[in-house]
Amino acid sequence: MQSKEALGKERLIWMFTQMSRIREFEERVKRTFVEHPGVIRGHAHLGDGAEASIVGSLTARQENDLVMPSYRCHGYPIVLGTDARRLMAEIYTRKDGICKGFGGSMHLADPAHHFVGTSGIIGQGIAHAAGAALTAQVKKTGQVVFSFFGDGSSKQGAFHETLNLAAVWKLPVVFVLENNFYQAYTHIRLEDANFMAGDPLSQKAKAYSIPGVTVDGTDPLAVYEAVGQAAERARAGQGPSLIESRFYRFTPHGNAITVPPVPTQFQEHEAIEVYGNKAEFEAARANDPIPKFRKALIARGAISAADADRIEAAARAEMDEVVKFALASPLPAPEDAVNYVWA
Amino acid sequence: MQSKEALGKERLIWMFTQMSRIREFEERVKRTFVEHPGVIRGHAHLGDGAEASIVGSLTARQENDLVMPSYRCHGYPIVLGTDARRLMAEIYTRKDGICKGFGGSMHLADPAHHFVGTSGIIGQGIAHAAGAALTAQVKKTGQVVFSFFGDGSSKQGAFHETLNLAAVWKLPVVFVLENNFYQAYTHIRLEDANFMAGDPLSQKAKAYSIPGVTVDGTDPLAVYEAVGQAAERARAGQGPSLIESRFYRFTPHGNAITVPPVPTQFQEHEAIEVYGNKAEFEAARANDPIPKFRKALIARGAISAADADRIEAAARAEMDEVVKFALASPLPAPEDAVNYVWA
Amino acid sequence: MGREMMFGEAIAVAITEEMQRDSSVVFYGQNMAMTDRDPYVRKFGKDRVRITPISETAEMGIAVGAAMTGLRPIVELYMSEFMLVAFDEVINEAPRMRYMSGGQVKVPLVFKAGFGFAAGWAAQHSNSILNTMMGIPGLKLVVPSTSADAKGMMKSAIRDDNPVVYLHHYMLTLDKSEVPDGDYLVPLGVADVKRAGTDVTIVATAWMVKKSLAAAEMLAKEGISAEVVDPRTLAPLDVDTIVQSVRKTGRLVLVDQAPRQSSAAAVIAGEVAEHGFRYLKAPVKMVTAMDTSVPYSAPMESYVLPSEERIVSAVKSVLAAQAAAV
Amino acid sequence: MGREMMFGEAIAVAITEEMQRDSSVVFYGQNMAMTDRDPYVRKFGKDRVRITPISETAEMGIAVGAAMTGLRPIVELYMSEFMLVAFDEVINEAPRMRYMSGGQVKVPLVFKAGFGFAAGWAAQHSNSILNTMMGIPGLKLVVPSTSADAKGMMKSAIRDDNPVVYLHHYMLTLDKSEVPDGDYLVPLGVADVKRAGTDVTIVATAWMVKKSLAAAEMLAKEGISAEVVDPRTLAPLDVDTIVQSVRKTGRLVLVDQAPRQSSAAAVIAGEVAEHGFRYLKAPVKMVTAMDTSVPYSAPMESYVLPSEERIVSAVKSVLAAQAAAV
Ligand SMILES: Cc1ncc(C[n+]2csc(CCOP(=O)(O)OP(=O)(O)O)c2C)c(N)n1
Ligand SMILES: Cc1ncc(C[n+]2csc(CCOP(=O)(O)OP(=O)(O)O)c2C)c(N)n1
Ligand SMILES: [Mg+2]
Ligand SMILES: [Mg+2]
Repeated sequence: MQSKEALGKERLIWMFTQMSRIREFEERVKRTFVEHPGVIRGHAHLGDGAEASIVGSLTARQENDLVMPSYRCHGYPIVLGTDARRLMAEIYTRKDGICKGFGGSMHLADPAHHFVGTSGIIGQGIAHAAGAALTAQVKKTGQVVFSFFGDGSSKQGAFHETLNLAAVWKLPVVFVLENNFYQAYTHIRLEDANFMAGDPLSQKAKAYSIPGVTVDGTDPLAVYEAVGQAAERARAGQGPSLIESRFYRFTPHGNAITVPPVPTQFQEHEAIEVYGNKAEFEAARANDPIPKFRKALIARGAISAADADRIEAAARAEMDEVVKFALASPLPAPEDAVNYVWA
Repeated sequence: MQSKEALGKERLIWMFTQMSRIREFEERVKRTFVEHPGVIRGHAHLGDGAEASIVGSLTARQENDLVMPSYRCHGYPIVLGTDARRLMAEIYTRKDGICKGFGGSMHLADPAHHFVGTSGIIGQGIAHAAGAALTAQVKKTGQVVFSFFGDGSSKQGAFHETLNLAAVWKLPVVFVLENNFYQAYTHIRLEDANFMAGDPLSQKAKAYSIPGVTVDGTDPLAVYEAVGQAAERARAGQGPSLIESRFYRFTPHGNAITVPPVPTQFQEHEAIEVYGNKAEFEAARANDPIPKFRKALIARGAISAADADRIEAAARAEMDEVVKFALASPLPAPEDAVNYVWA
Repeated sequence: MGREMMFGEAIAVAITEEMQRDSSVVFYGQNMAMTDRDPYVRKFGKDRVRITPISETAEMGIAVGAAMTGLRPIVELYMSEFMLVAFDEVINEAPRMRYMSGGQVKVPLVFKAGFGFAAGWAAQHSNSILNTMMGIPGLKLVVPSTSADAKGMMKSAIRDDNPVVYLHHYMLTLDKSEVPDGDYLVPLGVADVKRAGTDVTIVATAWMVKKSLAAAEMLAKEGISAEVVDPRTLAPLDVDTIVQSVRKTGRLVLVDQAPRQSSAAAVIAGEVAEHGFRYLKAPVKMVTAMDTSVPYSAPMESYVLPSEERIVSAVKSVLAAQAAAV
Repeated sequence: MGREMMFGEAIAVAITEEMQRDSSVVFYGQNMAMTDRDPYVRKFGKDRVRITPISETAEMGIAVGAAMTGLRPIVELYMSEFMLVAFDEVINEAPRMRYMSGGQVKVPLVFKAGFGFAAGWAAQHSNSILNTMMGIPGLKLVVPSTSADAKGMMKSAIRDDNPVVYLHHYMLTLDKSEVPDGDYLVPLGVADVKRAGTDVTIVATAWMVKKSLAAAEMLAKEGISAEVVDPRTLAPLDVDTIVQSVRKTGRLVLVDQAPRQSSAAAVIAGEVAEHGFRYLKAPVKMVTAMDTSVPYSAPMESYVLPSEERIVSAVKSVLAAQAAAV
């Protein structure tokens, strides 16, 4: 793989573009709760704050490598080339949705773009990702599978069982533990024994004798390098690795859980809402990965400020279009519901 | 706690006595399949080979400390003071059984002797043991809980979830991972990522930032010391530890699984039966913990050869009696079955 | 005397009262008791009220071990489906320990979870898996539909010496109704006639009780008198009260949020086919979810779930049906 | 033409044939394929035939992911209860993925497990949890009772594009019966009349089919003609064949190894109460396990499980019963 220093200008611009697109998409999702109440149902989970980690990871992908995130899954398909209009239409419960209105925000899927599907149940997607890696191994496709899940999910039995078995079978999978310091409303210091002891969560890798690395998830190039090395290892038949990518999510866990017809929205971040810790939240916001990367790219001479502005403006324009498309898309017919039960 | 060097003669003799009693009991169970076919039903799992580990561990107990092993559970209650006649009667499906014929070999329980109960489902007993430790913690009883489970069981999600939560809550529990190198017919080299990499299984403790120690499970004094230190730590409110105790089981996993009326017995050990590795089996047998401890005690001057003989003879005589009692005990009445469904 | 309470509030009051009454009751789960300001923590301290990681096997398994040794744990599991990752603890551990030990131990605990959230949560979070916990010897299953039942049955569940699964329907959370004051207990295993009637028996649970009562109201306007029976406890099931109602009305409609063959309704219909057959003047009729998962989009979601209209037309169809045997 | 085969052997033959036929079929589980001498390993290699640790969540979860991406995994789970530690994968993952994706993926896999081992395995290993897997949209449940069905349905299960739970009854493992030669397939979702009769319909599954056939033999000696219907596939359930049989006989006895309200029998009785009511001349009657866990000791174990005698007397009672509606 290319070192992060060797990444070409075009690639770097691509990275910045994808980060901007994710951010703008998620902003639109959040605003929809205010501007079009009722249009999004159920529970939506946003990836703002995760952009560097998502895009850095996926920069390490090769053509045909598969991606399996958790229910917090809007960002990945945006990078993979899924039509963002159809993603938003799905979140808006529409017929043109990528899953025709059957799945919603937690259950996006676009296998044609290497995004196999997600589970809303904690930890299970980790095993599913290893399963996709089994397919790659048995069919000798050369694919690597990128598995994404949260810090909270690493306390589920599925994590443990899957990492051991993936190590035993040397499956071509990279496990990216996205440590955003919260599982729903719970701060990680209340639930993770490693964290409480001052140890990194990547130390969990020792239980499976696989490489474990902790990386700054607000730096897309650092993430690219760590995930890239793990992907190379996986592709070479040496088995899985665990990457702990640390970043902060900027929005609360999900829109508030209410009973219809009580309207739902995003509240304040748990740091403030639950723990009254404004300082933590503001420090994280000050370390926003997008302006940081923008600055780094300009410093590196990969991009001018004007170009960066244009990219951001294009992302905004695209996502305005996306919202328009999704709002205009019709609802599914009631009777559509009987489809797709059986293959 | 006393160091192993400081253990008094009486205690050492007690240890040797308990080891001998377990061995003789298990020999009787095994012989029953030959001498009284049909008297034992279902699946029985023996602890021969584990005596040093069991007794060494329980030597570290204080009055009122609780014990929660897996379905391979004959040895522990023998040490704890349960009437061995009623244990055997249970295994023999009799009314005088410790569980009145409801539980059988896999599900012995004698809460009056601090043996709370067992589960036949892999890994679940680890969580139950932590639950008993929660009771001790909330009620401030000062008790420590001794949790025993196999190497195979450490690959179950319950192990992972429980060890993390026990560490987070600093529960007073000692996790003794009994590594006998087999899970049923599967050699550990086929299923444990640590073992395959040449690492000890106690390394799994790193995933929970708790102490992890590997100890020679054929040396009861070494086990006593390792488990004792962990118990002290637990009692002091510092939380759980993981002890990997390595020993070999001398009998196959369980009696062969057959369909009635085809008779069932113990076959050859898996090392030979499955893997054709007679050398492994014989090396382990040559390292039998009971004659080894006998020799060590005699060398230490704790016991004479004649005393040791007497102890072994007494264990034999006791277990002859035990078999007689159990054989003479009546079967439960069919209608007894409707009892104990509801509390 | 009593006062109006929201369903969710009634549950909280019950837990609080029982924790006050009995210091062996502990309460824990994910995303609760996060700070010292939590009302339970303030009242009962951090030993008895705890937060857990996302570890349902450990959460429920620890409850089983704690119950065996003298605590009475309440585990907050949020959504019934989350129990599935550790379902062994629910149906193969908690209810078996007493029996296997020949009566030496008991396992008094409450697994509390919401269910049936028909509000766009889609296929994995909107299920009604009640049937999977019926008929398990040693396990009780409580499913209240009113604030009074919610309180009275939670108190009974906590005091019960057996493992109890307590499921509250999300769509009822904010519903207000009167709850008697004081130490109000509702016995487990006793069905309740939520509306008396003479022409047809409707058996329904949780949110479906509300829908059935609304349907009964619509039917009353057409002169049809429907009796609505709420089993309240699905295990043990009060077959007798249901059969007595059928004896009176001769007709039975069962309403259930689950797909037909995974519904509690089917099990109840089976019981009536044996014990109430001679009273039936028409085939029983089940109004259940369609045989699909629950889809995300609103028009599809409401299409697959039972509606008041479908209940009304089912009642009319059993009233129109011919009397039995050919 | 065919040959006599043991039930267990018939399953192995089916798996072998399908693995030969389709290289995307893989087969793995605990305590299998331990050495290179294993017959499956010898035939299909270590890539397609594997041994796993005791990690049901990973085993089944990996199968779901593998099935979504192009393999057709068969997971050997040994005992149906072991699925419970990871039951979410069975009822909330495998059957939901296709629906949630709006038909973009399919999940062709087989979860294979034994069940009902009434031979002293006691409360946690002797269960019959069939009902928990019925009526789940997207999930098939196959429970054969003869060697021919065992083979033909395993082959169909492997070829099916949906997740299929395949449960084989341990007590039948060594039973021998004729299996047709060649590429013998039994369609999923079609019940089979195992014995034709005119006086009463007995519906039973797996080991209970064997017991019911023996009971039918005893009844025949007394001049009573019993029809024994084996649903074979409990999901989707072939209600039609059962109702047609009841139409002919007018009487229904259901035999099931589970306790009554956790039995498949109750669900089937519920369906007949709706769809077959007009043909019933007497109440249906369920012969199930008693409402206890399965005890260890033999006299108690056989007391709680259905026996041929209890089937015979149930048949006699429905024959004696009065015709329906009062
Ligand atoms: C088995 C299970 N238990 C609980 C939940 C509820 N739940 C949904 S998201 C979530 C938090 C997950 O946190 P984390 O893994 O850190 O991911 P993040 O949301 O921070 O990306 C929880 C507890 C669930 N979906 N499944
Ligand atoms: C969840 C579950 N899966 C599988 C089994 C079947 N099983 C019973 S004992 C056993 C082997 C356990 O091995 P280990 O934990 O090493 O303990 P040992 O028998 O060696 O003491 C297995 C797989 C089970 N009881 N529960
Ligand atoms: Mg998180
Ligand atoms: Mg072992």
